[in-house]
Amino acid sequence: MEVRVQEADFDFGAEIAAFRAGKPKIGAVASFLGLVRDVNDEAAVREMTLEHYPGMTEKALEEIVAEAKGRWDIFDALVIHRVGPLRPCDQIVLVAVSSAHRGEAFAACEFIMDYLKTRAPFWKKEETPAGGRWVDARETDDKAALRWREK
Amino acid sequence: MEVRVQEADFDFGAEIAAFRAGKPKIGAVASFLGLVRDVNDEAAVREMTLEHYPGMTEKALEEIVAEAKGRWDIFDALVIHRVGPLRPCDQIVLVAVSSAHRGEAFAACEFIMDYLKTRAPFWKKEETPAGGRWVDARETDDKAALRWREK
Amino acid sequence: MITVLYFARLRESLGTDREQLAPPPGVATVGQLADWLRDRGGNWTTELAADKPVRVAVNQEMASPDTLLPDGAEVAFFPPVTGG
Amino acid sequence: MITVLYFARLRESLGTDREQLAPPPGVATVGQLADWLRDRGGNWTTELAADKPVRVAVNQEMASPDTLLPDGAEVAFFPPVTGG
Repeated sequence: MEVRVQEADFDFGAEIAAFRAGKPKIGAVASFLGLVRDVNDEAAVREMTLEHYPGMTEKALEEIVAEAKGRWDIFDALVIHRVGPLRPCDQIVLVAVSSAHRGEAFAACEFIMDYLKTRAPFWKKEETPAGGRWVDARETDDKAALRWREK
Repeated sequence: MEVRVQEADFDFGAEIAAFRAGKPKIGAVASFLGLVRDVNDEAAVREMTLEHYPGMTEKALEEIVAEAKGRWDIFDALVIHRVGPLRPCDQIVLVAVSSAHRGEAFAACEFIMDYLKTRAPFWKKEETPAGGRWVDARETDDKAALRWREK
Repeated sequence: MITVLYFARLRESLGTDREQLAPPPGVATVGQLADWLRDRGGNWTTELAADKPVRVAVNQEMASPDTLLPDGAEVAFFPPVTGG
Repeated sequence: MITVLYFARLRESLGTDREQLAPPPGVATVGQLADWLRDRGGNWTTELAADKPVRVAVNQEMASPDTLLPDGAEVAFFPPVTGG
Protein backbone atom coordinates (compact mmCIF):
# COMPACT_ATOMS: atom_id res chain seq x y z
CA MET A 1 0.00 0.00 0.00
CA GLU A 2 1.18 3.47 -0.78
CA VAL A 3 0.08 6.89 0.47
CA ARG A 4 1.45 10.13 -0.95
CA VAL A 5 0.71 13.75 -0.08
CA GLN A 6 2.31 16.13 -2.54
CA GLU A 7 2.09 19.53 -4.21
CA ALA A 8 3.01 18.11 -7.61
CA ASP A 9 0.42 16.89 -10.06
CA PHE A 10 0.28 13.17 -10.88
CA ASP A 11 -0.30 11.17 -14.06
CA PHE A 12 -3.50 9.22 -13.38
CA GLY A 13 -2.99 6.71 -16.19
CA ALA A 14 0.68 6.09 -15.37
CA GLU A 15 -0.14 5.64 -11.68
CA ILE A 16 -2.84 3.04 -12.40
CA ALA A 17 -0.59 1.27 -14.91
CA ALA A 18 2.26 1.01 -12.38
CA PHE A 19 -0.17 0.03 -9.61
CA ARG A 20 -1.27 -3.12 -11.44
CA ALA A 21 1.78 -3.89 -13.60
CA GLY A 22 2.97 -7.51 -13.54
CA LYS A 23 0.26 -8.70 -11.14
CA PRO A 24 -1.84 -11.27 -13.01
CA LYS A 25 -3.93 -12.10 -9.93
CA ILE A 26 -5.64 -8.71 -10.22
CA GLY A 27 -9.02 -8.93 -11.93
CA ALA A 28 -10.40 -5.57 -10.84
CA VAL A 29 -9.13 -2.05 -10.26
CA ALA A 30 -11.65 0.45 -8.91
CA SER A 31 -10.45 4.02 -8.85
CA PHE A 32 -11.58 7.48 -7.96
CA LEU A 33 -10.30 10.79 -9.24
CA GLY A 34 -11.35 13.97 -7.43
CA LEU A 35 -11.14 17.23 -9.37
CA VAL A 36 -11.44 20.96 -8.63
CA ARG A 37 -14.85 22.26 -9.76
CA ASP A 38 -15.23 25.84 -10.95
CA VAL A 39 -18.42 26.20 -8.96
CA ASN A 40 -19.06 25.22 -5.36
CA ASP A 41 -22.15 26.26 -3.44
CA GLU A 42 -23.12 28.69 -6.20
CA ALA A 43 -19.90 30.70 -6.05
CA ALA A 44 -17.42 30.79 -8.92
CA VAL A 45 -14.16 29.26 -7.77
CA ARG A 46 -11.04 30.65 -9.46
CA GLU A 47 -8.49 28.93 -7.29
CA MET A 48 -8.31 26.93 -4.12
CA THR A 49 -5.60 26.11 -1.65
CA LEU A 50 -5.38 22.82 0.18
CA GLU A 51 -3.77 22.94 3.59
CA HIS A 52 -2.85 19.81 5.53
CA TYR A 53 -1.29 18.66 8.79
CA PRO A 54 2.06 17.16 7.75
CA GLY A 55 2.68 13.88 9.51
CA MET A 56 -0.82 13.35 10.82
CA THR A 57 -2.27 13.40 7.29
CA GLU A 58 -0.07 10.55 6.06
CA LYS A 59 -0.73 8.64 9.28
CA ALA A 60 -4.50 9.07 8.97
CA LEU A 61 -4.46 7.95 5.34
CA GLU A 62 -2.38 4.89 6.20
CA GLU A 63 -4.81 3.98 8.98
CA ILE A 64 -7.78 4.33 6.62
CA VAL A 65 -6.12 2.09 4.01
CA ALA A 66 -5.19 -0.46 6.68
CA GLU A 67 -8.79 -0.51 7.87
CA ALA A 68 -10.01 -1.11 4.30
CA LYS A 69 -7.55 -3.99 3.96
CA GLY A 70 -8.89 -5.51 7.15
CA ARG A 71 -12.48 -5.29 5.99
CA TRP A 72 -12.22 -6.46 2.38
CA ASP A 73 -10.29 -9.09 0.49
CA ILE A 74 -8.23 -6.67 -1.58
CA PHE A 75 -4.66 -6.85 -2.86
CA ASP A 76 -3.50 -3.28 -2.64
CA ALA A 77 -4.50 0.36 -2.40
CA LEU A 78 -2.95 3.61 -3.57
CA VAL A 79 -3.83 7.09 -2.31
CA ILE A 80 -2.34 10.28 -3.75
CA HIS A 81 -3.61 13.61 -2.39
CA ARG A 82 -2.39 17.00 -3.50
CA VAL A 83 -1.92 20.10 -1.33
CA GLY A 84 -1.17 23.73 -2.15
CA PRO A 85 -2.76 25.95 -4.80
CA LEU A 86 -5.12 24.28 -7.30
CA ARG A 87 -7.34 25.54 -10.12
CA PRO A 88 -10.55 24.24 -11.74
CA CYS A 89 -10.03 20.93 -13.60
CA ASP A 90 -6.90 20.21 -11.53
CA GLN A 91 -6.59 16.77 -9.98
CA ILE A 92 -6.96 16.71 -6.18
CA VAL A 93 -7.02 13.09 -5.15
CA LEU A 94 -6.59 9.61 -6.58
CA VAL A 95 -7.69 6.45 -4.78
CA ALA A 96 -7.19 3.07 -6.46
CA VAL A 97 -7.90 -0.42 -5.09
CA SER A 98 -7.04 -3.76 -6.70
CA SER A 99 -8.68 -7.13 -6.00
CA ALA A 100 -9.59 -10.40 -7.67
CA HIS A 101 -13.28 -9.47 -8.07
CA ARG A 102 -14.96 -6.13 -8.51
CA GLY A 103 -17.24 -5.99 -5.46
CA GLU A 104 -14.38 -5.74 -2.98
CA ALA A 105 -12.49 -3.14 -5.04
CA PHE A 106 -15.55 -0.89 -5.38
CA ALA A 107 -16.46 -1.10 -1.71
CA ALA A 108 -12.93 -0.49 -0.43
CA CYS A 109 -12.35 2.41 -2.82
CA GLU A 110 -15.55 4.17 -1.77
CA PHE A 111 -14.84 3.44 1.89
CA ILE A 112 -11.37 5.01 1.63
CA MET A 113 -12.81 8.13 -0.01
CA ASP A 114 -15.61 8.46 2.55
CA TYR A 115 -13.20 8.11 5.46
CA LEU A 116 -10.62 10.37 3.86
CA LYS A 117 -13.29 13.07 3.60
CA THR A 118 -14.05 12.96 7.30
CA ARG A 119 -10.82 11.78 8.96
CA ALA A 120 -7.79 13.00 7.01
CA PRO A 121 -6.66 16.49 8.07
CA PHE A 122 -7.00 18.51 4.86
CA TRP A 123 -8.71 21.89 4.58
CA LYS A 124 -9.84 23.69 1.44
CA LYS A 125 -9.86 27.45 1.03
CA GLU A 126 -11.55 28.74 -2.10
CA GLU A 127 -10.87 32.03 -3.87
CA THR A 128 -14.08 33.47 -5.30
CA PRO A 129 -14.93 36.94 -6.70
CA ALA A 130 -16.22 37.72 -3.19
CA GLY A 131 -12.87 36.80 -1.59
CA GLY A 132 -11.31 33.79 0.09
CA ARG A 133 -13.45 31.44 2.16
CA TRP A 134 -12.78 28.23 4.04
CA VAL A 135 -14.97 25.40 2.81
CA ASP A 136 -17.35 24.08 5.46
CA ALA A 137 -17.51 20.36 6.13
CA ARG A 138 -20.48 18.77 4.39
CA GLU A 139 -23.08 16.97 6.43
CA THR A 140 -23.45 14.48 3.56
CA ASP A 141 -19.81 13.51 4.04
CA ASP A 142 -20.46 12.63 7.68
CA LYS A 143 -23.43 10.55 6.62
CA ALA A 144 -21.43 8.82 3.90
CA ALA A 145 -18.76 7.84 6.43
CA LEU A 146 -21.28 6.75 9.06
CA ARG A 147 -23.01 4.20 6.86
CA TRP A 148 -19.89 1.98 6.89
CA ARG A 149 -20.36 1.46 10.62
CA GLU A 150 -23.49 -0.58 10.04
CA LYS A 151 -21.75 -3.16 7.86
CA MET B 1 -22.26 8.92 -23.37
CA GLU B 2 -20.08 6.61 -25.36
CA VAL B 3 -20.05 2.83 -25.72
CA ARG B 4 -17.35 0.98 -27.64
CA VAL B 5 -16.86 -2.73 -28.31
CA GLN B 6 -13.50 -3.41 -29.92
CA GLU B 7 -10.70 -5.94 -30.36
CA ALA B 8 -8.02 -3.28 -29.93
CA ASP B 9 -6.53 -2.43 -26.56
CA PHE B 10 -7.22 1.01 -25.08
CA ASP B 11 -5.13 3.53 -23.14
CA PHE B 12 -6.88 3.78 -19.76
CA GLY B 13 -5.20 7.05 -18.75
CA ALA B 14 -5.76 8.73 -22.13
CA GLU B 15 -9.41 7.66 -22.13
CA ILE B 16 -10.05 9.11 -18.68
CA ALA B 17 -8.16 12.29 -19.57
CA ALA B 18 -10.25 12.81 -22.71
CA PHE B 19 -13.44 11.87 -20.85
CA ARG B 20 -13.10 14.76 -18.40
CA ALA B 21 -11.06 17.28 -20.43
CA GLY B 22 -12.35 20.85 -20.38
CA LYS B 23 -15.33 20.11 -18.13
CA PRO B 24 -14.84 22.12 -14.93
CA LYS B 25 -18.23 21.09 -13.52
CA ILE B 26 -16.86 17.58 -12.94
CA GLY B 27 -15.78 17.02 -9.34
CA ALA B 28 -15.65 13.22 -9.40
CA VAL B 29 -14.69 10.47 -11.82
CA ALA B 30 -15.28 6.90 -10.62
CA SER B 31 -13.82 4.25 -12.87
CA PHE B 32 -13.44 0.52 -13.12
CA LEU B 33 -10.86 -1.46 -15.01
CA GLY B 34 -11.42 -5.20 -15.50
CA LEU B 35 -8.37 -7.35 -16.25
CA VAL B 36 -7.67 -10.93 -17.31
CA ARG B 37 -6.54 -13.01 -14.33
CA ASP B 38 -4.11 -15.89 -14.79
CA VAL B 39 -6.17 -18.05 -12.46
CA ASN B 40 -9.92 -18.58 -12.47
CA ASP B 41 -11.65 -21.27 -10.42
CA GLU B 42 -8.30 -22.88 -9.60
CA ALA B 43 -7.29 -23.45 -13.23
CA ALA B 44 -4.33 -21.69 -14.84
CA VAL B 45 -5.60 -19.47 -17.63
CA ARG B 46 -3.15 -18.98 -20.52
CA GLU B 47 -5.50 -17.18 -22.84
CA MET B 48 -9.15 -16.37 -23.15
CA THR B 49 -11.42 -15.40 -26.01
CA LEU B 50 -14.33 -13.03 -25.61
CA GLU B 51 -17.23 -13.59 -27.97
CA HIS B 52 -20.10 -11.12 -28.31
CA TYR B 53 -23.34 -10.54 -30.19
CA PRO B 54 -22.57 -7.64 -32.53
CA GLY B 55 -25.35 -5.09 -32.53
CA MET B 56 -27.16 -6.37 -29.47
CA THR B 57 -24.10 -5.86 -27.28
CA GLU B 58 -23.81 -2.17 -28.10
CA LYS B 59 -27.57 -1.75 -27.70
CA ALA B 60 -27.55 -3.47 -24.30
CA LEU B 61 -24.64 -1.34 -23.08
CA GLU B 62 -26.36 1.85 -24.25
CA GLU B 63 -29.54 0.84 -22.43
CA ILE B 64 -27.58 0.15 -19.23
CA VAL B 65 -25.87 3.54 -19.40
CA ALA B 66 -29.18 5.28 -20.13
CA GLU B 67 -30.71 3.57 -17.09
CA ALA B 68 -27.80 4.75 -14.92
CA LYS B 69 -28.30 8.30 -16.18
CA GLY B 70 -31.96 8.09 -15.26
CA ARG B 71 -31.20 6.89 -11.77
CA TRP B 72 -28.34 9.15 -10.73
CA ASP B 73 -27.38 12.76 -11.20
CA ILE B 74 -24.31 12.11 -13.34
CA PHE B 75 -22.80 14.03 -16.24
CA ASP B 76 -21.50 11.29 -18.48
CA ALA B 77 -20.44 7.66 -18.76
CA LEU B 78 -17.95 5.80 -20.91
CA VAL B 79 -17.88 2.04 -21.51
CA ILE B 80 -15.17 0.27 -23.52
CA HIS B 81 -15.28 -3.51 -23.73
CA ARG B 82 -12.83 -5.65 -25.65
CA VAL B 83 -13.58 -8.86 -27.57
CA GLY B 84 -11.37 -11.48 -29.20
CA PRO B 85 -8.27 -13.18 -27.78
CA LEU B 86 -6.88 -11.84 -24.49
CA ARG B 87 -4.09 -12.89 -22.15
CA PRO B 88 -3.46 -12.49 -18.40
CA CYS B 89 -2.96 -8.82 -17.39
CA ASP B 90 -4.77 -7.64 -20.53
CA GLN B 91 -7.46 -5.02 -20.13
CA ILE B 92 -11.02 -6.30 -20.70
CA VAL B 93 -13.35 -3.49 -19.75
CA LEU B 94 -13.32 0.14 -18.70
CA VAL B 95 -16.30 1.91 -17.16
CA ALA B 96 -16.00 5.56 -16.13
CA VAL B 97 -18.65 7.90 -14.73
CA SER B 98 -18.37 11.64 -14.06
CA SER B 99 -20.48 13.72 -11.70
CA ALA B 100 -20.32 16.73 -9.43
CA HIS B 101 -20.03 14.65 -6.24
CA ARG B 102 -18.54 11.23 -5.64
CA GLY B 103 -21.54 9.28 -4.34
CA GLU B 104 -23.40 9.39 -7.66
CA ALA B 105 -20.30 8.50 -9.69
CA PHE B 106 -19.47 5.48 -7.51
CA ALA B 107 -23.03 4.15 -7.52
CA ALA B 108 -23.56 4.59 -11.26
CA CYS B 109 -20.18 3.03 -12.10
CA GLU B 110 -20.85 -0.06 -9.98
CA PHE B 111 -24.42 -0.31 -11.32
CA ILE B 112 -23.17 -0.25 -14.92
CA MET B 113 -20.63 -3.01 -14.18
CA ASP B 114 -23.19 -5.16 -12.34
CA TYR B 115 -25.72 -4.86 -15.15
CA LEU B 116 -23.07 -5.33 -17.83
CA LYS B 117 -22.11 -8.62 -16.16
CA THR B 118 -25.64 -9.98 -16.35
CA ARG B 119 -27.24 -8.26 -19.36
CA ALA B 120 -24.64 -7.54 -22.03
CA PRO B 121 -24.13 -10.48 -24.41
CA PHE B 122 -20.46 -11.36 -23.94
CA TRP B 123 -19.11 -14.87 -23.34
CA LYS B 124 -15.66 -15.87 -22.10
CA LYS B 125 -13.87 -19.02 -23.17
CA GLU B 126 -10.70 -19.79 -21.25
CA GLU B 127 -7.74 -21.83 -22.48
CA THR B 128 -6.24 -23.86 -19.63
CA PRO B 129 -3.74 -26.75 -19.61
CA ALA B 130 -6.81 -29.04 -19.52
CA GLY B 131 -8.22 -27.47 -22.69
CA GLY B 132 -10.76 -24.78 -23.58
CA ARG B 133 -13.80 -24.19 -21.39
CA TRP B 134 -16.67 -21.75 -21.46
CA VAL B 135 -16.87 -19.74 -18.27
CA ASP B 136 -20.08 -20.32 -16.32
CA ALA B 137 -22.13 -17.35 -15.18
CA ARG B 138 -21.50 -16.55 -11.53
CA GLU B 139 -24.34 -16.61 -9.07
CA THR B 140 -22.70 -13.68 -7.27
CA ASP B 141 -23.10 -11.60 -10.43
CA ASP B 142 -26.85 -12.22 -10.45
CA LYS B 143 -27.01 -11.22 -6.80
CA ALA B 144 -24.97 -8.10 -7.45
CA ALA B 145 -27.35 -7.04 -10.22
CA LEU B 146 -30.46 -7.87 -8.21
CA ARG B 147 -29.62 -5.63 -5.28
CA TRP B 148 -30.14 -2.52 -7.45
CA ARG B 149 -33.81 -3.42 -7.80
CA GLU B 150 -34.42 -2.67 -4.15
CA LYS B 151 -33.21 0.91 -4.43
CA MET C 1 -38.80 -16.72 -42.44
CA ILE C 2 -36.75 -16.04 -39.36
CA THR C 3 -33.00 -15.89 -38.73
CA VAL C 4 -31.73 -17.93 -35.80
CA LEU C 5 -28.33 -17.21 -34.24
CA TYR C 6 -26.32 -19.31 -31.76
CA PHE C 7 -23.52 -18.05 -29.56
CA ALA C 8 -20.72 -19.42 -27.40
CA ARG C 9 -21.22 -22.97 -26.07
CA LEU C 10 -24.41 -23.42 -28.13
CA ARG C 11 -22.71 -22.33 -31.34
CA GLU C 12 -19.92 -24.86 -30.76
CA SER C 13 -22.14 -27.71 -29.63
CA LEU C 14 -24.71 -27.25 -32.42
CA GLY C 15 -22.03 -26.71 -35.05
CA THR C 16 -23.65 -23.62 -36.53
CA ASP C 17 -23.80 -19.92 -35.79
CA ARG C 18 -26.74 -18.92 -38.00
CA GLU C 19 -29.56 -20.42 -40.02
CA GLN C 20 -32.62 -19.23 -41.96
CA LEU C 21 -35.75 -21.10 -40.96
CA ALA C 22 -39.38 -21.18 -41.97
CA PRO C 23 -41.08 -22.62 -38.89
CA PRO C 24 -44.36 -24.46 -39.47
CA PRO C 25 -47.70 -22.99 -38.40
CA GLY C 26 -48.05 -23.45 -34.67
CA VAL C 27 -44.53 -22.12 -33.95
CA ALA C 28 -45.44 -18.59 -32.98
CA THR C 29 -43.46 -18.01 -29.78
CA VAL C 30 -39.92 -18.40 -28.48
CA GLY C 31 -40.98 -21.41 -26.42
CA GLN C 32 -42.60 -23.12 -29.40
CA LEU C 33 -39.51 -22.45 -31.51
CA ALA C 34 -37.30 -24.05 -28.86
CA ASP C 35 -39.64 -27.08 -28.70
CA TRP C 36 -39.51 -27.43 -32.47
CA LEU C 37 -35.68 -27.19 -32.60
CA ARG C 38 -35.38 -29.66 -29.72
CA ASP C 39 -37.27 -32.21 -31.83
CA ARG C 40 -34.25 -32.34 -34.15
CA GLY C 41 -32.68 -34.71 -31.62
CA GLY C 42 -29.01 -35.14 -30.64
CA ASN C 43 -27.33 -32.00 -29.31
CA TRP C 44 -30.42 -29.98 -30.14
CA THR C 45 -32.33 -31.97 -27.56
CA THR C 46 -29.68 -31.72 -24.86
CA GLU C 47 -28.60 -28.11 -25.41
CA LEU C 48 -32.16 -26.77 -25.53
CA ALA C 49 -33.47 -29.02 -22.74
CA ALA C 50 -35.86 -27.24 -20.41
CA ASP C 51 -33.44 -27.46 -17.48
CA LYS C 52 -30.56 -25.81 -19.39
CA PRO C 53 -30.05 -22.12 -18.62
CA VAL C 54 -30.48 -20.96 -22.22
CA ARG C 55 -31.26 -17.29 -22.87
CA VAL C 56 -33.13 -16.05 -25.93
CA ALA C 57 -33.22 -12.62 -27.58
CA VAL C 58 -35.72 -11.58 -30.25
CA ASN C 59 -34.62 -8.70 -32.45
CA GLN C 60 -31.78 -8.06 -29.98
CA GLU C 61 -34.02 -7.66 -26.93
CA MET C 62 -34.11 -10.26 -24.17
CA ALA C 63 -37.15 -12.50 -24.61
CA SER C 64 -39.12 -15.05 -22.59
CA PRO C 65 -40.81 -18.30 -23.73
CA ASP C 66 -44.06 -16.52 -24.55
CA THR C 67 -42.47 -13.75 -26.61
CA LEU C 68 -44.03 -13.73 -30.08
CA LEU C 69 -41.87 -14.17 -33.19
CA PRO C 70 -42.54 -11.42 -35.73
CA ASP C 71 -42.02 -12.33 -39.38
CA GLY C 72 -38.39 -11.76 -40.32
CA ALA C 73 -37.33 -11.87 -36.65
CA GLU C 74 -33.72 -12.33 -35.59
CA VAL C 75 -33.81 -14.89 -32.77
CA ALA C 76 -30.65 -15.64 -30.79
CA PHE C 77 -30.02 -18.56 -28.41
CA PHE C 78 -27.11 -18.29 -26.00
CA PRO C 79 -25.88 -19.22 -22.50
CA PRO C 80 -26.05 -16.78 -19.56
CA VAL C 81 -23.63 -13.95 -20.28
CA THR C 82 -20.14 -13.81 -18.76
CA GLY C 83 -18.54 -10.55 -19.93
CA GLY C 84 -16.69 -7.89 -17.98
CA MET D 1 5.82 21.95 27.92
CA ILE D 2 3.49 21.19 25.07
CA THR D 3 3.41 22.30 21.44
CA VAL D 4 0.09 23.66 20.19
CA LEU D 5 -0.67 23.84 16.46
CA TYR D 6 -3.51 25.65 14.67
CA PHE D 7 -4.73 24.93 11.16
CA ALA D 8 -6.92 26.50 8.49
CA ARG D 9 -9.54 28.98 9.72
CA LEU D 10 -8.19 28.81 13.30
CA ARG D 11 -4.64 29.52 12.18
CA GLU D 12 -5.80 32.61 10.29
CA SER D 13 -8.17 33.87 12.93
CA LEU D 14 -5.74 33.38 15.83
CA GLY D 15 -2.81 34.74 13.85
CA THR D 16 -0.46 31.90 14.76
CA ASP D 17 0.26 28.39 13.52
CA ARG D 18 2.29 27.12 16.45
CA GLU D 19 3.26 27.96 20.01
CA GLN D 20 5.13 26.38 22.91
CA LEU D 21 3.13 26.49 26.13
CA ALA D 22 3.62 25.51 29.74
CA PRO D 23 0.03 25.11 30.98
CA PRO D 24 -0.52 25.67 34.71
CA PRO D 25 -1.32 22.78 37.05
CA GLY D 26 -4.97 21.90 36.58
CA VAL D 27 -4.68 21.85 32.78
CA ALA D 28 -4.35 18.11 32.27
CA THR D 29 -6.84 17.39 29.50
CA VAL D 30 -7.76 18.67 26.06
CA GLY D 31 -10.93 20.23 27.45
CA GLN D 32 -9.03 22.02 30.20
CA LEU D 33 -6.47 23.29 27.68
CA ALA D 34 -9.27 24.69 25.50
CA ASP D 35 -10.83 26.40 28.56
CA TRP D 36 -7.48 27.93 29.47
CA LEU D 37 -6.84 29.20 25.93
CA ARG D 38 -10.38 30.57 25.72
CA ASP D 39 -9.63 32.73 28.75
CA ARG D 40 -7.19 34.72 26.60
CA GLY D 41 -10.23 36.58 25.26
CA GLY D 42 -10.87 38.04 21.79
CA ASN D 43 -10.69 35.55 18.95
CA TRP D 44 -9.54 32.86 21.37
CA THR D 45 -12.88 33.08 23.12
CA THR D 46 -14.95 33.02 19.92
CA GLU D 47 -12.94 30.45 17.95
CA LEU D 48 -12.74 27.99 20.84
CA ALA D 49 -16.31 28.58 22.04
CA ALA D 50 -18.05 25.38 23.11
CA ASP D 51 -20.55 25.58 20.24
CA LYS D 52 -17.82 25.81 17.56
CA PRO D 53 -17.08 22.57 15.72
CA VAL D 54 -13.40 22.53 16.64
CA ARG D 55 -11.49 19.24 16.38
CA VAL D 56 -8.42 18.38 18.44
CA ALA D 57 -5.61 15.90 17.87
CA VAL D 58 -3.06 14.87 20.49
CA ASN D 59 0.17 13.49 19.10
CA GLN D 60 -1.52 13.24 15.70
CA GLU D 61 -4.42 11.09 16.88
CA MET D 62 -7.95 12.46 17.11
CA ALA D 63 -8.76 13.38 20.71
CA SER D 64 -11.80 14.23 22.83
CA PRO D 65 -12.21 16.77 25.66
CA ASP D 66 -11.15 14.23 28.30
CA THR D 67 -8.02 13.06 26.47
CA LEU D 68 -4.99 13.52 28.75
CA LEU D 69 -2.07 15.70 27.67
CA PRO D 70 1.25 13.84 28.05
CA ASP D 71 4.31 15.95 28.74
CA GLY D 72 5.79 17.13 25.47
CA ALA D 73 2.52 16.49 23.63
CA GLU D 74 1.79 17.94 20.21
CA VAL D 75 -1.77 19.27 20.40
CA ALA D 76 -3.52 20.50 17.25
CA PHE D 77 -6.73 22.54 17.00
CA PHE D 78 -8.52 22.66 13.65
CA PRO D 79 -11.94 22.85 11.95
CA PRO D 80 -13.72 19.74 10.60
CA VAL D 81 -11.71 18.43 7.67
CA THR D 82 -12.65 19.15 4.06
CA GLY D 83 -10.16 17.31 1.88
CA GLY D 84 -10.68 15.11 -1.12
